[in-house]
Amino acid sequence: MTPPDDALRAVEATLFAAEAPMSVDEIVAYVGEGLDVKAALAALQNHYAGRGIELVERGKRWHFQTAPDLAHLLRKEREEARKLSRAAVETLAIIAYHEPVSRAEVEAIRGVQISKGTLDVLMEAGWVRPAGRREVPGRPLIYATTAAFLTHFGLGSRRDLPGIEDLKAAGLLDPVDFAFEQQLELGAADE
Amino acid sequence: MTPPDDALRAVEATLFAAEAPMSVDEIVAYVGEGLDVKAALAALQNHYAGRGIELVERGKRWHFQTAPDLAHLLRKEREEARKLSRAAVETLAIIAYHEPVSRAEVEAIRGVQISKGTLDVLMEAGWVRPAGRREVPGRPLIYATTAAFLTHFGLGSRRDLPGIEDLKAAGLLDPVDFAFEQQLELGAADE
Amino acid sequence: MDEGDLFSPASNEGRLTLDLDGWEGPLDLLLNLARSQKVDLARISILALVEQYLTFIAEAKELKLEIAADYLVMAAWLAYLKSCLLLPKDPQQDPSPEELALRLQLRLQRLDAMREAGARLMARDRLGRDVFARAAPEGLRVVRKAAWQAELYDLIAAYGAVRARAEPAFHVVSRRPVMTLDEALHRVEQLLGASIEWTAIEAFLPATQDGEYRKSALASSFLAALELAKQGRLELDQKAPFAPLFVRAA
Repeated sequence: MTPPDDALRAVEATLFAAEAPMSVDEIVAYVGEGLDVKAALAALQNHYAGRGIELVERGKRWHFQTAPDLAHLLRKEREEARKLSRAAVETLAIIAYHEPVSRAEVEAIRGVQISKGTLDVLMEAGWVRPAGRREVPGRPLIYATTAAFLTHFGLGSRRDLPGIEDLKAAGLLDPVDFAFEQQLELGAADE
Repeated sequence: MTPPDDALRAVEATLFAAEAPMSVDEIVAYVGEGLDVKAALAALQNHYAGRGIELVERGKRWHFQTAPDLAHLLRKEREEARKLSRAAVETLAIIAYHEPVSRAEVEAIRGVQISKGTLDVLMEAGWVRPAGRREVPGRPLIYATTAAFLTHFGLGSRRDLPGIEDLKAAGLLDPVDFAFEQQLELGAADE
Repeated sequence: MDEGDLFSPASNEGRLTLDLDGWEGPLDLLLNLARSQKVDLARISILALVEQYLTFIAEAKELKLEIAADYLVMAAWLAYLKSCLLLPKDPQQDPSPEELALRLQLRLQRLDAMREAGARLMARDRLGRDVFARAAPEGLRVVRKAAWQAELYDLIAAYGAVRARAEPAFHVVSRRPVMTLDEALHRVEQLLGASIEWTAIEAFLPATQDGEYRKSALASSFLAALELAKQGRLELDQKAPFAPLFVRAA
């Protein structure tokens, strides 16, 4: 093994000392312009593969974390994070898979109104944020997920959402009206 | 390189996620009795030698830390443009025109006391330096401008500073009031 | 993970416990009933589902449970749908009962998809629960350094200001040419002795090019004329406001 180069050591130390995941630009701001940070990140990710710690990229930001298969060792005596309500879990899933979505759109899928606290809980957790307004009558606020959401759930990007490709292919992320028209057309074609 | 064994991975992850340095017994409590923690610690210490992170033992407790030689990377200096206060500009001007001068002399010329911070700011900016002591009772410190001062203000030397007559001609000798100026004009006409 | 564990809080041997508090609205209840058919949601029997729902609500009523209005609205709608589906087809009906059933099915599929997605999301290796970041990172610091700004102009202007402050200040009131009241009295008295005819007051003013001095002389002469009139030594005459003012010796 060749000794680690300066860029690798610098990036390793910086990410190790960081209190939050860092983008490449943020890392450069610390280690300096002269070093190839991207190459160092790739080399580090490779180096840590299979170890007790791993280097991961979540939403274009990098951080070290413990290997997932060691969860059983580390979970001991750590208090389980407060459990999300079913409404909150569903609302989060709908926002993540459909983003950006308005509250009315979430409610249309769930068939019930969102209670006051549900979105608050998700925003307080830092997983959901308002993402502007939809340019339709009433200009409703729309919501999207955050980088912290990707980090928490171990997703490199929204493309890594479990099953999102299958859901898309099955048309299950399309609105009911759209799917309905599709089905009618299919039915008409069959006849 | 052989793949890291279970003990090594477990100890690595445990120490990484720890909130404080851990003794061998504390590590064992996490990773379990069956693993050779001491051997794992030795192997890890060896593995991390020379990297951006190192494993250190202090008072029989183990923890990871960033390599000391990289400490300088972990603080980023950010320059913020700040305007000098009026008191600082005046003080700097007096030092430049009269150097070397003591603080008491600056105050005598300004007609106002200067705070300790004013000279500090000028020295922090690199424009003023202590230039020995005046050989009079009390041996006060005297100040002069620096080469950086000349560079910043685009001056070849202190002789390039405009003289009193130049200032007057440029209208920079702020008239105290209208009558005073008229008096000067009248006086000049009388001669 | 068995989906049944996650999402059928009430299914037990195919029977549903009547706990309406556990449901998040009629669609939620319908979805759980649909899942009890144990077939793909795309192939469920809507008619059977309607039957299940109506039975559930009927049982709840029997037990005198309080049923929220939206469950009853859904029950009424489903009863209507059921009758439409059972009656002979009416080609004029728009939307057709089949279309209504399809819409319901699409909605159930979508809710089901999101419910499953949520479960899979929650089951991931989550930071702080399954994987851990450093608990005590050293932290990165930003040291703010001031880059002091000043221009040469600021410097010399400041010096100019300091020097100007240090100069002794003279306060001089500039001399303005005026004719005092005494002077005017003297002039008018003298000139009046020479003329007994009405004379415009301007005739008493000294010849001058200085507008300011003329104004002062006029004002003082007017005051002198008033004073002399008061003493009975002079008469004043003016035909109209702002008309020329005439004087003569009394």
